[in-house]
Amino acid sequence: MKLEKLMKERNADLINAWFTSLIETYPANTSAFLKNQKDPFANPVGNAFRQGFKVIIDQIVEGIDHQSAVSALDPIVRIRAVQGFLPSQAVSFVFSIKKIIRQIFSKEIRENHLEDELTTIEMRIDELSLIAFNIYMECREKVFQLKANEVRDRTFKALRRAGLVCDLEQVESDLTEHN
Amino acid sequence: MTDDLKPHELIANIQPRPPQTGWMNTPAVIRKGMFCYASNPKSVEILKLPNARGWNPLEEDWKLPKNWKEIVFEGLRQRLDRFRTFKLFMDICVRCGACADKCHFFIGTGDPKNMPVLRAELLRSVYRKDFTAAGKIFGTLAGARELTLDVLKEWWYYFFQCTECRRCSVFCPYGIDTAEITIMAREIFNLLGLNIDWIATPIANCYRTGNHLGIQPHAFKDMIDFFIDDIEEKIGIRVEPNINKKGADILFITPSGDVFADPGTYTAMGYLVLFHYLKEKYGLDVTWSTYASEGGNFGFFTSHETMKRLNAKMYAEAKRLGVKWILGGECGHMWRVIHQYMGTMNGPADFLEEPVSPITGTKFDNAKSTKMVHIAEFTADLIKHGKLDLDPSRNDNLIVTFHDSCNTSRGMGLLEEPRYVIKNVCKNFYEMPSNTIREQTFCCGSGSGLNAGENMDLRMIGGFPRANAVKYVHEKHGVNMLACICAIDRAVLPVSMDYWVPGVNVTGIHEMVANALNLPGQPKRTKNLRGEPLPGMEGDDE
Amino acid sequence: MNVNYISSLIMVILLFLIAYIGVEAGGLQVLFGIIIPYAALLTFIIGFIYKVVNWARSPVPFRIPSTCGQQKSLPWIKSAAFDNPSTGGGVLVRMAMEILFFRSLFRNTKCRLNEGPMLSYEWEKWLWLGAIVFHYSFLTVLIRHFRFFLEPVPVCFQWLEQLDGFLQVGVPGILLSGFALLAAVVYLFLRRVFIPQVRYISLASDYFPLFLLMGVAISGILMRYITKVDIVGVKELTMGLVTFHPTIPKTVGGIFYVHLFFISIFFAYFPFSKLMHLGGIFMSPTRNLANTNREIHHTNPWNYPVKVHTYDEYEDEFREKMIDVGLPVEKGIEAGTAQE
Amino acid sequence: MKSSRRRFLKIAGISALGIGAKPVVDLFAASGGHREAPEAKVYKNEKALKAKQWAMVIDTRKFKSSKDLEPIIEACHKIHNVPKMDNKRHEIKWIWEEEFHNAFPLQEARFLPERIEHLPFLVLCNQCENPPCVRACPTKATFKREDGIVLMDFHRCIGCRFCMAACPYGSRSFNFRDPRPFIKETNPKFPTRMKGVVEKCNFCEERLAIGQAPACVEASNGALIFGDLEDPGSPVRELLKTTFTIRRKQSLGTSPAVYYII
Amino acid sequence: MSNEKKMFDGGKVIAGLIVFVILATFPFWYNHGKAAPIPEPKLTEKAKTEKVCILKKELMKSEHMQILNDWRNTVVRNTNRIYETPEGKRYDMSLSNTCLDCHSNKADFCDKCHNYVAVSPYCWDCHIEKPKETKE
Repeated sequence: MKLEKLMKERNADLINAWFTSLIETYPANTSAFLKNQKDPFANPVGNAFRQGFKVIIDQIVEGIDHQSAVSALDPIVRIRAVQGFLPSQAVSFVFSIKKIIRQIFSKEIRENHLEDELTTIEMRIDELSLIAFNIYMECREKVFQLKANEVRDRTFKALRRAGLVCDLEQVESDLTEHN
Repeated sequence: MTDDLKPHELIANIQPRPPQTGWMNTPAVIRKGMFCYASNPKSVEILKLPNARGWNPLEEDWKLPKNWKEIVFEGLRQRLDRFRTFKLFMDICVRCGACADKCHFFIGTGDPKNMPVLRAELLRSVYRKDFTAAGKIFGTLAGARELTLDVLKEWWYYFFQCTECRRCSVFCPYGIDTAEITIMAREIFNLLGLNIDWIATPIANCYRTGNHLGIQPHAFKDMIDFFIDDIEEKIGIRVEPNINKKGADILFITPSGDVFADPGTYTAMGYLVLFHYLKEKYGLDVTWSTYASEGGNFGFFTSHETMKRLNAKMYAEAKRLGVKWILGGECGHMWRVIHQYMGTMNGPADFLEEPVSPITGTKFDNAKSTKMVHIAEFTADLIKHGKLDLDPSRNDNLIVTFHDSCNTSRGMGLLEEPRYVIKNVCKNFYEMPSNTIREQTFCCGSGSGLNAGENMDLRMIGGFPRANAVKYVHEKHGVNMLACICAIDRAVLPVSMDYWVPGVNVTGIHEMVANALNLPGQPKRTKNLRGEPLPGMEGDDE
Repeated sequence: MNVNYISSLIMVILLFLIAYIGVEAGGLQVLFGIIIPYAALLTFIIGFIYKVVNWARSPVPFRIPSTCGQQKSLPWIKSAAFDNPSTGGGVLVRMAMEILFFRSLFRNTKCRLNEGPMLSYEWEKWLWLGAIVFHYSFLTVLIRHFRFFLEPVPVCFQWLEQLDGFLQVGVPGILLSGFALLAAVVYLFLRRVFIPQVRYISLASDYFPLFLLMGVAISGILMRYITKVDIVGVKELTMGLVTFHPTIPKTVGGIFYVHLFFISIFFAYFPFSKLMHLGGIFMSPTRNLANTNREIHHTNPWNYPVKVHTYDEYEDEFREKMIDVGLPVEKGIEAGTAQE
Repeated sequence: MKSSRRRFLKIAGISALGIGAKPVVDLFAASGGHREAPEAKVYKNEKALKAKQWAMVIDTRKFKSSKDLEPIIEACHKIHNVPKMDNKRHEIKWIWEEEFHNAFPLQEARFLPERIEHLPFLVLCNQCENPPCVRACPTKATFKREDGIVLMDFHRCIGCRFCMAACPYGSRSFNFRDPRPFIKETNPKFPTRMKGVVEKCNFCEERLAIGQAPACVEASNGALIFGDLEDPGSPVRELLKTTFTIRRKQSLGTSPAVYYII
Repeated sequence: MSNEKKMFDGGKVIAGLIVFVILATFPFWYNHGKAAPIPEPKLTEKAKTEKVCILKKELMKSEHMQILNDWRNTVVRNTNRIYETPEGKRYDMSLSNTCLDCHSNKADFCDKCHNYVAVSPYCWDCHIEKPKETKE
């Protein structure tokens, strides 16, 4: 397929454009840091994004292998799930690759009538976005489960072992109150 | 983001790059998952701290006292007069930006106000306006701004997004320590009754019952008894610890978190096993205390005064029990307090002896004034002198890396002792990348009283740089155990690992010591302290 | 366009115009050549002392060095004598490394994960390099200028100048420090403009000294290499100042007064700005204290007694429960209740 | 003078200041403490000898022994303040004597006529038409003038000695020591050199400029013939037309401008 | 607080400040308030009779180094050796043979200002100072 071949050839451009569009969802001052700091330990966020995108682009081009798609999307979504974004914002980056593909290959698509191929590609992206949403939910559930575990550890275990915790107002009960 | 965005605002937010305004004109948006709940007025009252009241950070009205600005200014003035650090750090920052990308919260959240320099500037701008001539004359041009309610809220939001880990201070050419500025800011909050509950309630508990968790003495005893049974069940030896024993050689104080929550409990059991061994073998008499049953000190996250009030119990109890000196367990901020504050605040402790290990005869000269020794120093010394009978193969199932706690590495320099102990009790040890350990160690993301449940998002994203380095050694060397010497670490790193690097557990080093230690008269060891079969014993479960 | 650096730039241009027009059109040589320099130096010295004394009036209540290496504990563990000093000598070396070599800035390492499992380390050293070049070239330029203030000029000052002018291209000999200073200042400025994080944190008061020094360096370079100035006349003026016999030579033009005015403003501005880090670095408690608090008692001058929860209060509350589980108590139940 | 200032600006890197620099400089320059120096005019000396490529023919037939060379060398070294070093390694030479097999190693036959075998040859900088030393110099201290002389600007020499390595004739010397104490009688009209500088024969360009032939030529009693290689009527060309000459290490392609009649 | 007026680590701070003040005022006490005489270069008889140098005195004072530099380049690179002043007077462009011929009293002429402002141009490393022959 023509578009797939094109995408393979300009793989690096796609990754860069996608990466740029993702980090632009962060404040301007931060995005330069995410973009330029190459040390994976000083800039784990930017690094995780870049690593993941490589695999995802391959997936879009070659067809989706569910397992690899999950493992590539997971590190990205996992980070965005705890950065205080709305769910839509957290996974919106998957959709932005559609726009990028249309922009980068607009001429080729028009001239070679690759709309059908584009549809195939976009369907794969849709599939990825659904996977991303699954991961997002999983992460959020994990966060809540972690919260719940901590509460359980602090109360039930204490009750089990001693049952006699000094009864100042329970911090944990506030959890639901504030929601 | 707040959850009540309108659809068009939502779209605007997905559009690349929000409009840019200078930080002075960008009020903080208090985001869910990123802040801790306000203090419970009951807790504030127990310590008789000012302005106890119920309030909610998400509401417009924080129910501040009418003269809150005066309180802030007077509070600032007093602290400027009392702390050269504060005064100096307000004046000499050149905003070179060396610290900017060193903060785990900035790296994780990407929020520019989490750059240490900007975090400090939030406060400095107000200082300039009201305490410097240049700020009064030139205003914004000199970086000065008016104290408003928005500014106060911004302070509150961001100074409770600093774990006082001091990583920025290492890289600052003038040693400006954001922790010091955060401490001052939090003192000011306390004058206004703006503490968070995750700090306020533990200090109230600690003040009254001796520990953050509010464990009363009899319950504390019950828990120790529970450990005794547990240890007997797992390794077949019944240990007999002392509690509140007068005339013991050494008073042992460790964070109560280890007495309470896994996996800290295994570390606590580790201490019990070690002390049992030392008593059997060398007759060393160590006692625990219920009155001083907390090594940690959340007062440190409140104010210097509160820190002192809570810390006073250590010396008081050592004096009452008539011990020779004090041994401290594995903890981070506890050791920052002991190492850098205790002697000054509540010392000199002339009623104690200069610490000497009764077993090896080693004089702990570095602790001769404060008279409190870190258990990693103590155990490392024992191992060096061959006083412990160790079988490291019992830890062969572990591939270990070591997380330096912020406070012990950057407030003390305790780097080699724990590594020495680990390398002697287990065979597989790998370091994380060098810019994430020792004095450059990354915070767990939940220090300084920010290990609450409601700010889980913040904790996770703040802990990401640390987890990322763990992930690297996990994938490269198969590391499955993250050792640490801090109770907060033991409480929060399992959660962080669970989210970021499943498959890595967390341990204190004395849990590993106890597992490796050959006890006199022990039956064949088949399980470790966690009740898991020892390597090679997986089949022989009876 | 960033209001912070534009306003600073305008300020410096204004200062230039004031001095230039003041001298060339207003004939205010006495003001710009005598009165302002004296006033600036006085402001600098008094302001500096005031600021340092003001800092010194606040005590260092706690010993809180940032430890950047292994502590001195057990004799067989090698301690980091300078990064975590335990003696006065160690502190001295640490401070010297900090002040002379910018040790902490140099610490900026980063490691890079190449494809595959190899890790490589490199130094993120541009800021350090820029800072070192800036400070040392500034110092060299400053010391070089002593030839205008001393008569006879001691040989050591001439040596420095010879060293600085080792690149003998043409006459007048090129003095590298001036260009290095200008380059470093420009670098420090561009860094503030182009690195978004740093631009975000930069205030007008960060740009102002940079522009001012750019002005100083450019006017100095102009005078030496391009427009020329009668330096015998210049020295006549400067010597007049330092010997309290101020004179105004007729042969010295506007650019010199601009140069002098800029540097006067720089010194007068010094004590009221972040430039005071010169004095501050010596007093930074996280760097200038030995890590010996557990070893040597440190006194807090304002340490005041606090209300604590005593053991007696504690036992009074929990005595019964303690006795129930067999914990030793100070007073029996009777004694305890009798008190109440 | 203005143009050279601009060049200086370029060299000094002030242009690094950016586009804004020039108008600022002009402003300052125009309104400096005093007026700009007026444009001055410069000329060549009317008496100066001119050529397209100076060349020299050395008629070795006129030399019998070293004695014949001494006054020539003396004449050159004296006016150019060439020091006499005792230490052979520190020796400075502009023009000196060499044996045939050293001067012409590539021409050496198995057996030489006895005359040539012991004949002292006068050697000096060959003022090559294609000089390798010029290419080697990193500061352009050595350059080729429009009249073919390979000249050194001593002010610019940084003593890197690349030119010495590049010159196949050993025509260049390096001042390992301050030469001044080793000059018996200084000629105040010509500068000395300083320590750390390379030097060599300059074809007496300072004499050509005032209409005089090189000192060696003058002192040679007609054994040294000097003239323009490009001028068919010059004495040099006359000789080359009629006599067989060789040049040193011709195969290297440097094209020396000093020819030898054997 | 009772310590309001006190300086902490006063000894060290005062010592540091004394060092600071000494350094900052170094030129004032180094010169003991004595104004050094402004140098007055002496002209040789020959120079006096010439009355005017190649350019005006003020220009020569501030520009002579630049002129020498330009001369050097012109002579060495472009083989031009004659300099014509705006007044139409011609000179051989040579430090050794023109400038030093007139100004043959280095110690009383050149060095006077050079020493005063502590510049040590390297001209005399190569160009030879005239012996005191032109005293007359």
